[in-house]
Amino acid sequence: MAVPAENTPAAPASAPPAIAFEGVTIRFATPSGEIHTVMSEVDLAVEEGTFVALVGPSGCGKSTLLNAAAGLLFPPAGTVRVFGETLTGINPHAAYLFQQDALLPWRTVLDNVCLGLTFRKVPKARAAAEARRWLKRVGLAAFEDRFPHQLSGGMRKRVAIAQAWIVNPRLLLMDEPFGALDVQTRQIMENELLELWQETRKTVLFITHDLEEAIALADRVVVLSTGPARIKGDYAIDLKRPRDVAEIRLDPAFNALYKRIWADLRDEVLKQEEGAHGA
Amino acid sequence: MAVPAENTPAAPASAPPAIAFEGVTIRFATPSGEIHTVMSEVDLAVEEGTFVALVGPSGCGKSTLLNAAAGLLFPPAGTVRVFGETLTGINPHAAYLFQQDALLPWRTVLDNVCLGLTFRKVPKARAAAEARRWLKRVGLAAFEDRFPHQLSGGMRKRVAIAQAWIVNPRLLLMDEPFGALDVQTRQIMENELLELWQETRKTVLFITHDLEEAIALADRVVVLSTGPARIKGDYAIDLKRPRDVAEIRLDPAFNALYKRIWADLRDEVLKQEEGAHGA
Amino acid sequence: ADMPQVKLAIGGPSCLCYLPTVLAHQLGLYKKNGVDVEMIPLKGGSQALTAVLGGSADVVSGYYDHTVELQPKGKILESFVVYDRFPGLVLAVSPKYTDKIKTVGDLVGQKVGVSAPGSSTDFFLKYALHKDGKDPNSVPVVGIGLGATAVAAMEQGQVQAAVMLDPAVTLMKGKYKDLRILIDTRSQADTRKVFGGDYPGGALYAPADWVKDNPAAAQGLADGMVETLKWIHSHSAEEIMAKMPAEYVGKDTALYLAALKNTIPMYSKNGVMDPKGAQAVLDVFASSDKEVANGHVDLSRTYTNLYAKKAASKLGIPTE
Amino acid sequence: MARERPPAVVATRKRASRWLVLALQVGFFVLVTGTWQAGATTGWLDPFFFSKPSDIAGRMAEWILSGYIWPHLIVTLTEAMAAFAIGIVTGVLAGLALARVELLAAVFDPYIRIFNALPRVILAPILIIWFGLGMGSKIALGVTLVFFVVFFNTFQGVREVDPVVLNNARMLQASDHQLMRHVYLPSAMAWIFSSLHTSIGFALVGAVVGEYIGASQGIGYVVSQAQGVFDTTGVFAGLILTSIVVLCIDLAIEALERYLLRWRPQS
Amino acid sequence: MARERPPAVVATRKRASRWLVLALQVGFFVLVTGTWQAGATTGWLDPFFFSKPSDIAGRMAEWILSGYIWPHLIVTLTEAMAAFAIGIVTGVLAGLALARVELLAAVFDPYIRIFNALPRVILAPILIIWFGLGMGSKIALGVTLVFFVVFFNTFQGVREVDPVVLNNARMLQASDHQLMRHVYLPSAMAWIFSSLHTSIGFALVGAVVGEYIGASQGIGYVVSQAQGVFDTTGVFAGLILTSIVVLCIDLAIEALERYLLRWRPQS
Ligand SMILES: Nc1ncnc2c1ncn2[C@@H]1O[C@H](COP(=O)(O)OP(=O)(O)OP(=O)(O)O)[C@@H](O)[C@H]1O
Ligand SMILES: Nc1ncnc2c1ncn2[C@@H]1O[C@H](COP(=O)(O)OP(=O)(O)OP(=O)(O)O)[C@@H](O)[C@H]1O
Ligand SMILES: [Mg+2]
Ligand SMILES: [Mg+2]
Repeated sequence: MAVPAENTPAAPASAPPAIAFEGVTIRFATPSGEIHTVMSEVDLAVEEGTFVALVGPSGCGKSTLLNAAAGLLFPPAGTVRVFGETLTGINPHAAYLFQQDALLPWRTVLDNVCLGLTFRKVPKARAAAEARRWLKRVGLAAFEDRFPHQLSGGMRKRVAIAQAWIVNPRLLLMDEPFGALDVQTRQIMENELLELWQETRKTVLFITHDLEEAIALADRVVVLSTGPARIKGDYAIDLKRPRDVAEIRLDPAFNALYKRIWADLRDEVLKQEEGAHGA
Repeated sequence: MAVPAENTPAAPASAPPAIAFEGVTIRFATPSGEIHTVMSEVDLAVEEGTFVALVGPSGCGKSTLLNAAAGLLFPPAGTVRVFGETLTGINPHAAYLFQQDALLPWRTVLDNVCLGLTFRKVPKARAAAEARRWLKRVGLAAFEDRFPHQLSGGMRKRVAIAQAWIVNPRLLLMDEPFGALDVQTRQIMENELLELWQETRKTVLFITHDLEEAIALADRVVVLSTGPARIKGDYAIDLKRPRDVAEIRLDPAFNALYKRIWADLRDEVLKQEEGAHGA
Repeated sequence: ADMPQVKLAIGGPSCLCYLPTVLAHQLGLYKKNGVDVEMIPLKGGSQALTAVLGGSADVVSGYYDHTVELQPKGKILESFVVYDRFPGLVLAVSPKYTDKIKTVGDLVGQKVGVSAPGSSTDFFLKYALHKDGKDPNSVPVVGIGLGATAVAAMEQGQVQAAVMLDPAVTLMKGKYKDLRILIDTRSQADTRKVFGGDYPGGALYAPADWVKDNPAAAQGLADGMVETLKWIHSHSAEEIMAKMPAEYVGKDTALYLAALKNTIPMYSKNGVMDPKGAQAVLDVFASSDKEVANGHVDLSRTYTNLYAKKAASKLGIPTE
Repeated sequence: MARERPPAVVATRKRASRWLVLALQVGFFVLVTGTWQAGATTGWLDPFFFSKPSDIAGRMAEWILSGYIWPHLIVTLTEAMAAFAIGIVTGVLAGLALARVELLAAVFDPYIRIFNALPRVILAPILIIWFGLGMGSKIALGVTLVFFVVFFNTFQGVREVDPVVLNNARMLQASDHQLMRHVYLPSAMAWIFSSLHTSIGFALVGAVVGEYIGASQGIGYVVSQAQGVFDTTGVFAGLILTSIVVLCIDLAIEALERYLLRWRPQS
Repeated sequence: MARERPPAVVATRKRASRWLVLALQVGFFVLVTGTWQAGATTGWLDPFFFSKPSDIAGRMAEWILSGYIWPHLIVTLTEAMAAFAIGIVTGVLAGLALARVELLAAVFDPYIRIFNALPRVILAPILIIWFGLGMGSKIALGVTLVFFVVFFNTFQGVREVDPVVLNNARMLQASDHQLMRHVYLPSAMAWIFSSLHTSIGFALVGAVVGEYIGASQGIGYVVSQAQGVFDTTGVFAGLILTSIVVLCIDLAIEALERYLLRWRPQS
């Protein structure tokens, strides 16, 4: 890769976790003036080099947690530590793939993918070459001169993936990256992600609605409970590596894990549904 | 339901199709000035009261097809007919659930759900009562006074679903409605949709990336081929009705259908990937 | 009760040259003579004139020369009482150029300030040059206004000389004792030297039709004005100042008083137009305005002494 | 550091304390007026042209206490507010209409630009002919200034509407009128408010300049009188007084803006 | 109906044909000038105040052919363009700075509003005292008008940036300066251009009014001279000529706008 890699090989166990939430509480003011506590005293530590998937019912606070990890939200109580240091601004080690469209509408696909390199002052030609390589990987080589509004939803998402991955960060935050992709493209992207992670031992924090995806990719699946969010379950996924996402699903261990986590998750969702319907 | 239902019971076979594409061609100008033909001479007829799922690789033109059905795009060649009449403006029989966020950011959740009724001059109190009923159905009763930016991605999607369904249209156009929802919420919404459709025999045109979902819900799955889009396959789903989306997947016929369609779709996706990578 | 109502538009009411108009109102002399006057202050003489021609006001209190200027344009305006017998225009040299410019002739090729191009000050300058045997177009003019801008332009030497009016002249004179004044038409001597007779400045005038249709109002205005002129010439400057509204006097009363003292001789004694003065106005325009030169201006239609003479005779003032 | 934080704050922007802001505002004020006062006292600034802050303050106090200024201020404000209201309504309506009806926009576009470039202050005499010497002409002058600022922003604001949101409303069968009310207008609201901050100033400029050219009352008249007698203190006192009043109106506009735009994420 | 349609058009808005637009524009022009001419000829409009279109056209032709107007026009345009350029640069910079640095905004906010409400035309004499009778004072007057229009729009435009896009750039490690250049500025571009359409007019108003109050050349001088001798034809000829020139500049601005904003979906 042309970009200098920031990452180091898997840290010794004594090293501080890549990211650690300590008693993180997050509240929002609702329009009626009440305080809505989205998450209350959440503790979670992610060791460097691990791949953690976050699952939980819609609206439970997954994106909020990722925002706190990115340094975009400043929790009113509790601390977020990144590689041992308390986060006070933007997390400098992380790349963030947002749930919403976040491409710069005034830049072409190529320029959007280059963006992180441009900000790091990589020479233009080298950045463009690197970006083209990435566009090929996400299957959009033919679209480099388009503006975001000229792409389909799935294509925009793939551009965003290339934009986040090209900077080769130590910590990858991904919020439902593959939800808008068709099954096949999704498998290709999942395998790309695994390869990337395996090569460079990044730390990955990954939100998905697809429990199968979570198990297929992650070392650890964390189940969030609903309002206020707490860690409901934390499952180690001890499936063999390297994996192929299509094959791993056929593994019997996979199914056992799925059932265990699913039971847990289902409770949570049902609880939330009841709460909402009851309100 | 408080809203007068526009729908009629399943039309006789001689009735015109609910929606018919006849030789529809759609092109866009690319930034380099070339003409990009997204879809070329597509013919597709959807009989009234049927539930049709559209699947196809990312960027193949599914949303574009739905836009044409909605009357938001005016194809330079070919015609779109709705209940026999050529479409020249906005489709007056359709409700459209957009792929992107499309809520009015300046209206609260409740007001957003009311919107279609407000436009139809339904009295305020009745509209609000109806909207509250729908909010309960999508599990957001507690959030009626929030503004869209105060919701999570999945919650916004559910508001949009309520917004589209409340107007009780003859024709439902839905672009990946459940992609952003967690598995459990998604199943609830899928069952709601089936119930709604069964009750009132709406015509549904439904885009999804999830082939299982397509088969579980639809009467007919249409596979679109990639660039320029054509109809690659058209499968009748003759599974029993009424269905429960969780149970139907256990049906052996389901699996057979899945394999057939998947083989077809996979070819398409692989072809596109090659094309893109080769370009 | 059915006193005629008159809307009187004044251009630049703080100019001392218009003082009698305001004073008459302050002394209640219009009302006493049977007209109910509403005073409408405007920024300049031409705006006042425009207001009257547009029908927003009835009578202008402004410089007589506009009546001559507008006749070729088809606007027949008639002056019926004149309260300034000299124009009060002063051609002064910038303090920075006192040594360089000693006569009108020295102005050739220098920049000279006027209140606005095309205004009375501009015509005055051109006429003075013409009289001096110089080409009026050999002196580029700069619009510098009448107020603080004019003072600043002179002090900063942005113009070499300027045509000014009071109170600016008195103010300059107070700041610069050796201010060189080339022509001072606040005095009879200079006015006669330049124009060969009296030269009418401020007057009350109105469209000829209005005068014809409202003889009572015109007479009342003339009566009030002539009575005011008599009052002015029989009172001290301090007494006059005491009668003026505070906002016209401003905070610097010493300056006002000094300027007023310089100006009092300029006010007419009887309100009557000197025909030689009217001719002089025509000559001034003819020297630089083609339209007036070729326009066969009928001076007799630009003024009438009927009302002023009647007013003067009522008060026993001689009209020569 | 973690003692008293508001419910949820974005990390990098810390809200400056009210007291610090106030202190800096006062400091800036003291700096400017102090320099001015010192300059005028030492003769570096000629008080004849620039007056002195102390004199200006004294004059303002005198005017206010004696009651002299109130009727003038009321006249000017009446004119300015009338011009502001008329300018907003016409500007918003024209902006909405032209942004929606392409033909109208194409046809009138060059004419609107031409009018916008006309120095309206010079046309004041013509406005006086049309609207008389009373409030009418001042209001008209103000309207010609306010209109264009509001118009251009409304026009652009309408065009900036998110096409997906717009299409959503259209699919929900909004009539043209409903689109206008529920989509275009709220979407353009931020644009319109931005133009209001500029144009409240212009409304006042119109009124004051109109009075300055010809009137028997109003702040413009007061200023014009003061200028005529070389009373710089009076000129500044009149202008500053008006500005302070406008500041109050502008703050009210902002409160309204904050209420109407409460739906947006706070940044 | 389906004969010759452009690549992909949104259904409800049909693009009006160029010829129709041109025909309507000319029609409107003929209607207005025709009425004017007829009114002035029949005496319904007093030609003393309103002149006649034919006379105005004649005067403009005369000025252009004799070359009389060129030096004046060039002076005025130089002043206007200088004021425009300075006003844009300062307005955009101030807008960016204040929108980004909350403390700065909080502190200067009231002062900016106060200045915006100052009737600058009345301050023209003071500007003339400061900057002299030459181009400086006209440019300064123009800048005081342009600045606020650009400033308020830039300020608001920066605040309107999509928070998700902004956060994305921040996560990609954009420095403050890079955020400005790659995110805030392009995002505010539509806002800035909208303000340019308004403010090009004001730049010219500043120059012309400044010349009108005190100058020895420029269109304002010409107009002032014409007004001094009650030559309405000259006044209109001067104003209209200037407006036409501004129209040309504005069209150039629009071309630039279309290029810089080519990334947006055509509506
Ligand atoms: N600005 C805000 N103001 C008020 N409440 C907010 C705000 N942002 C988020 N919330 C609330 O926080 C909760 C969690 O939101 P979050 O986006 O983290 O959910 P999520 O787990 O990512 O859901 P999804 O899977 O639907 O994306 C939601 O209930 C939402 O309403
Ligand atoms: N305005 C536009 N200009 C140019 N090309 C466009 C435009 N809109 C869409 N396209 C192209 O049309 C094609 C189909 O887009 P469409 O949004 O219909 O895809 P899709 O099937 O919905 O994909 P996805 O599943 O990713 O949403 C894409 O290749 C896209 O680049
Ligand atoms: Mg989320
Ligand atoms: Mg799509």
